[in-house]
Amino acid sequence: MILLVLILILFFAALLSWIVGVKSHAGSRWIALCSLLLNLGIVTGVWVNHPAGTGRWWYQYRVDWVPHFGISLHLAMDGLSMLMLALTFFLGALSVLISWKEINSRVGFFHFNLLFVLCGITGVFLTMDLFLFYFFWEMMLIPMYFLIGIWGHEHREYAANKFFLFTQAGGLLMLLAILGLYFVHAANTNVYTFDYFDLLNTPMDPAMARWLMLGFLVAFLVKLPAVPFHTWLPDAHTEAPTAGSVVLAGLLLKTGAYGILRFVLPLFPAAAADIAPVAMLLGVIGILYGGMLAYAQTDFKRLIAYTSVSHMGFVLLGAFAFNEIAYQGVVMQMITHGISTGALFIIAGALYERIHTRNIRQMGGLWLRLPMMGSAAMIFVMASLGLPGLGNFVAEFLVLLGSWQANHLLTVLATIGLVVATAYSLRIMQKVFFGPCDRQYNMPDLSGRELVIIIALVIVICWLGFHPQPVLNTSQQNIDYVVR
Amino acid sequence: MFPALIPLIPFVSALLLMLGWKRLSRIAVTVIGCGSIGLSAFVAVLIAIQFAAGGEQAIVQHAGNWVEAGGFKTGFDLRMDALSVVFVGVITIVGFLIHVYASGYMHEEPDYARFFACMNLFVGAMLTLVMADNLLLLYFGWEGVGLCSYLLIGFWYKDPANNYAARKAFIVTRVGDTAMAIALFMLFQFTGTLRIPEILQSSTHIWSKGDPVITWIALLLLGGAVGKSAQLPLQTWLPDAMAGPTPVSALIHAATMVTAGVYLIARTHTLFELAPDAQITTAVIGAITLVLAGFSALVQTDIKRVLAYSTVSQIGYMFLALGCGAWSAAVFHFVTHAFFKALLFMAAGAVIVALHHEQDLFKMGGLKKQLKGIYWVFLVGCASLAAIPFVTAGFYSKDQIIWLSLSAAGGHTAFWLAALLGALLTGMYTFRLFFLVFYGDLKTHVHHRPGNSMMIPLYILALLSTIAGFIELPHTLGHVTLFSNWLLPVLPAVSVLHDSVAMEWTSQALSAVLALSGIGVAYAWVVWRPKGMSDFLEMPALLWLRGFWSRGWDFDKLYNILLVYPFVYLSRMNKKDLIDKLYTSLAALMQWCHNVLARTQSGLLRWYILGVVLGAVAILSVLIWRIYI
Amino acid sequence: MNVHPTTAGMLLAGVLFVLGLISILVRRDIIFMLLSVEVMLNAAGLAFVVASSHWGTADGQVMFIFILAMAAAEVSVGLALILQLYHQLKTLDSDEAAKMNG
Amino acid sequence: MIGPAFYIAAAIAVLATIMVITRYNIMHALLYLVVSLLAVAVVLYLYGAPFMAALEVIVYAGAIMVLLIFFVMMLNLGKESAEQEKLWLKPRIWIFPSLLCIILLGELVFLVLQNHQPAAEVKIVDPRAVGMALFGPYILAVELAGMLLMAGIVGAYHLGRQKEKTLHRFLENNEL
Repeated sequence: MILLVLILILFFAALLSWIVGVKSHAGSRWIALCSLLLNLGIVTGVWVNHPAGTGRWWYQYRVDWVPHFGISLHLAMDGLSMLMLALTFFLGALSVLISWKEINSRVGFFHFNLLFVLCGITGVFLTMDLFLFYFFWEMMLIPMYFLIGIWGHEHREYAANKFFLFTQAGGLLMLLAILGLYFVHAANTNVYTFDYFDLLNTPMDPAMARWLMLGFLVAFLVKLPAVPFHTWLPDAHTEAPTAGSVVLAGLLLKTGAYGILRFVLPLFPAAAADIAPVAMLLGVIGILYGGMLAYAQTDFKRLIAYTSVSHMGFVLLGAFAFNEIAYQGVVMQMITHGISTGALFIIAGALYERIHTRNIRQMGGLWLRLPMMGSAAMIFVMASLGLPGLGNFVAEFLVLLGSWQANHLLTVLATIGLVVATAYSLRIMQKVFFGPCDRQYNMPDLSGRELVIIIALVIVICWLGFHPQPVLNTSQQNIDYVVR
Repeated sequence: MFPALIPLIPFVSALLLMLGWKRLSRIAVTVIGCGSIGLSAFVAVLIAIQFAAGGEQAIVQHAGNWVEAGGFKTGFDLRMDALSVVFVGVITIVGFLIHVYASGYMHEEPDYARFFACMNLFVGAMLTLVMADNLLLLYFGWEGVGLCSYLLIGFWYKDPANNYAARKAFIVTRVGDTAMAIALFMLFQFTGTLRIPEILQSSTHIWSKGDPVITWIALLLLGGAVGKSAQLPLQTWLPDAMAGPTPVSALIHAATMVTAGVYLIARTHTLFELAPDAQITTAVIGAITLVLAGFSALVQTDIKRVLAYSTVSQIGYMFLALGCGAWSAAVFHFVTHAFFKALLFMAAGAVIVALHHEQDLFKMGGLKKQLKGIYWVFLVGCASLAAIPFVTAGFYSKDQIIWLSLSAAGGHTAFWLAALLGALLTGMYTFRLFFLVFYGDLKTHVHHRPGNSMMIPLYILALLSTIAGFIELPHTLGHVTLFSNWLLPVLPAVSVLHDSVAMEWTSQALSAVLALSGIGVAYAWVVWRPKGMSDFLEMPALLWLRGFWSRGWDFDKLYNILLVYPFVYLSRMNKKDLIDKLYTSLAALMQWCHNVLARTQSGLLRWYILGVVLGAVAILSVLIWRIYI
Repeated sequence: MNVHPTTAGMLLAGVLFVLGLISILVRRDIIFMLLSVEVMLNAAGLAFVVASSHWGTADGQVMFIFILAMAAAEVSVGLALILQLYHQLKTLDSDEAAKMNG
Repeated sequence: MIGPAFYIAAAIAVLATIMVITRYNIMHALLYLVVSLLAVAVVLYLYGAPFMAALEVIVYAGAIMVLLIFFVMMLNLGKESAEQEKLWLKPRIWIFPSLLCIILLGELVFLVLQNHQPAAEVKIVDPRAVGMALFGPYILAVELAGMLLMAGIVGAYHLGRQKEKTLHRFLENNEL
């Protein structure tokens, strides 16, 4: 029941903030913030006192929806979902905070969309019914389209359309695969059901399994995104408002990774194992190619966007390495990437508010004026290049350590990706905060609100870097299951 | 006493300085910055005494778990054994002196707190590195050192050149780190752990001598070491790293960072012993680097770059010793080198400050009278670097290496000759520098004399540079083996093949003579006959060679052409993302199709009917074709 | 000549239909086009009646009646449209009414 | 039963239709069309559908054609439009569509000639049977036809009136 409450809180808060937003902007903001904080509180509470000894699934909630077709409202939470939800509500609350001053038009509708995206993401992370999964999967799409298309930068419509077309195309393939699985299962067992647990271990012919698996995989690869399906990402990330970028990079991409861990690997273990070298290769190409593209960019947000391509390559690499260390790394990478890239987008947004450009060629020497922002940027840049002591290092190291057991050559190439990461990450510092300062800027350093956001992020990333064990333990059970 | 305190104190102080960068006064910053390292040194000494008295193999402290996932387990485990004690001692003590010096050197710097925060972080990271009980924690320190070098080399961030140097240092060392990371993966794959003692213990059971796997591992570890220690082929970052403030250079060169590679190899010496090929590679790299860097040092015009190349060269000696299996000799040279190199850098810094940030050697000169105190400490440092016999620490440590490069089990005549050539070159470039600075005509006016905070550390280091040598004396001269005995529990004694006193004497005499003749050449070159020498040096062939050496044998150019330019070019070319073109051209194709089809919607009724008729004709034709023909 | 009556009737219907089709394709005057449509409808009706007599059932003739009804409705609405068009565009040229081109 | 009556009627129908489609003057064309329709009525009669023949004469040749003729007279299209037609009907314009239609005709003829049954009498279907069918199985279609006619009346009334000169919104004169 608590799981349904999580979704409903966001749903009603979304409607409420829209209605209230007509009269009062601040009211709309406070409603959004409070609902997210409430959810974050609930999830943290669940984390701390989840019922012990219930096995892998902490909570389950199941009500028939359309029993005739085997569709049910089936929600369940395990460690992986819990971690993803905590990340969702944390970043969600931060993205409300970060839009406090940035968004001034149609505030109510903005928060409606934001909460609706988060509601969809929450659903994706919780649902255990494939029909419902597809429902939520599409549900996060449209408000995101509005977020980019209405509150974005100059080329927002192009970016929004591109984002929509790519993810929708992937989603349709997934729908086909879901229906295929549904009928294959029915043909073999005479039970028509969309339920995840029933569909596990569906006996099927290997060729069929491969096609269905590819349907799911392509949808998740588009979302992840992996080369060559990544090209929607830089446009969408660049053009979206800061909160949109944070949600996109921090959460939407994670739904792809989550999908691979939750659906592709358990539903089609044999087919996934067959395709593993290709998938790992795509991951490695993503790491290197994304890094190279990031190095060349002059648009701050676009640069960060491409680093996401590079980082998500590690997720793909680890997910198909088929061992526990790599999976732990993948889960860590999902969380730490959300934090570090989200933070970089927040910094980019804060800079944009001050100097009204995203072109890093026009920046330089900003440390002089913005030492606090510079220090924060330094921390997250170091996180993105994988400095030990920050969360991303643990993640990347575990992924590489695990994938080494699976494939030596690809791991070596991925490790070289760390050098590329160094090159592009330092370029950020170099071009933005260091170097000569041509113009006389007169601008304030981080405001109190921004400071709160940044400090929260810094604390989390350091905590993950020095004491990742709670996270690793939480995802442990789920991973045991996937590995088996 | 907890060993964890030693790195923790600098870290905490760095954090304090970062948080309080606006509020803390200058004095508070100095106290926290220097005091923390002093406190750390004090704790280190206490623990060393406790360790020496306890007689255990090592003091290990488990300061918490770090990562535990699927059979992989590491914690924050700190280890104090004989080797760590030596390194920790040098790092904290020399680091403390450098900090004290820096408080004087940097006292006009507006970003004073940031400077000390980074310096403390640097020391803390280095201490973590040398005290780590597992390789992951070592890697933590290893990367932390890289980060701090980046922050400090680029400390004066407004100058793009500094940033370039900082970036270069970070990226080049990261290349080595990558190799080391892969070595870590391999070690974990085969031993199932990253704890150093366990790895060293199990390695002899797992691998036989010369096994290709262990050779790969050792070579990859060497790759990491080469990156951090600025050896061939990753030496290019160090000379550029002179862009940072001088105390930073001193810290990088003497106490931290560049010696990390030496430490790593010494720490994992068991693995290298199992992989003779890798060990020979180490020695060859050391030998080549020490000669190449020696030549480069000979022709530099920047005072700090001469010292930078000399560091590369001296670390080459250490690598040579490691490669020959003379583990303790390498560590011994590290210790003496730390003292005299810190001394030289800080003295050079004092000179630079005195001449109002003038670094060009040819604009110096005649400072002997002007800067009396510095003259003397500089002389001590130079003498030690050039290994003037009997009275300097450098002589004893370097001489040991030269002798062992011939006589040790891994030694070879070629190594010995290279080491001797290096000795000659060292004498030449060291004293060329010395004479250029202190003799001849006064060219730049002295406007600022270093204060006590800068001079006292110099005196202490001068003293150390002299007496530190007496803890380890060769057979021929007293035979004191305090140092190698101390290290014996960790590092095995060197196995000497040609144990002949006469040959050892010959070697020592030869090296001493070469060092002295190097000084003689330098004297002739700079002081005695500057005119004649410069005529000789202006010959076109030599001019080119000098340029070539002074550019560090054009390694920068080579790497730029081979790696940097292609990467940058490719990424610039591909800025718009080729794959995106695929999708946009698909969209363009659709657009084109739309345009073509839209033209058929002409609005002319008759055209539509014509279309219907055409369709009917076509369908009927197909029907007739299929059914009747 | 021994031609099957159905064949002959169908041939006549086909010829009339194609003549109407030619007319509708070549004419620009919209009243002529309407006229041609009538010719074609008539031909189609003829074909139905022929078929009806071939099978000896009433269905074809029923269809003829429907065609007739439809033709009547079409002509009335079509003429009204033409009238409207003539008032708007002052011409009966069907190509002038090409506003809906893409 | 194919006899001279059929051939004569068919020839008149075809010739009259050819005259219809080649006239420049709309009124002449309409009159020829009436002739054509009457000829077709004869053919219908010959094919055993006297009721249909009657309907053809009354409704088609009578009502519909008369409607058209009155309409043309109302528009008062004189010589100019005939001249205009002459201008428009150039061989360049009609040659290709005509060829295409003749191909279509060829195909139709080919298909029709596939019927190789020996000649037989036409079967007569009396109006009674038609009536039974119409109000038996086709009653729904009859209702629909009624509605269609109703819609035609309403539509014609609505479209045909022109009290004020307002453009229909689809025909507004601004460029799309």
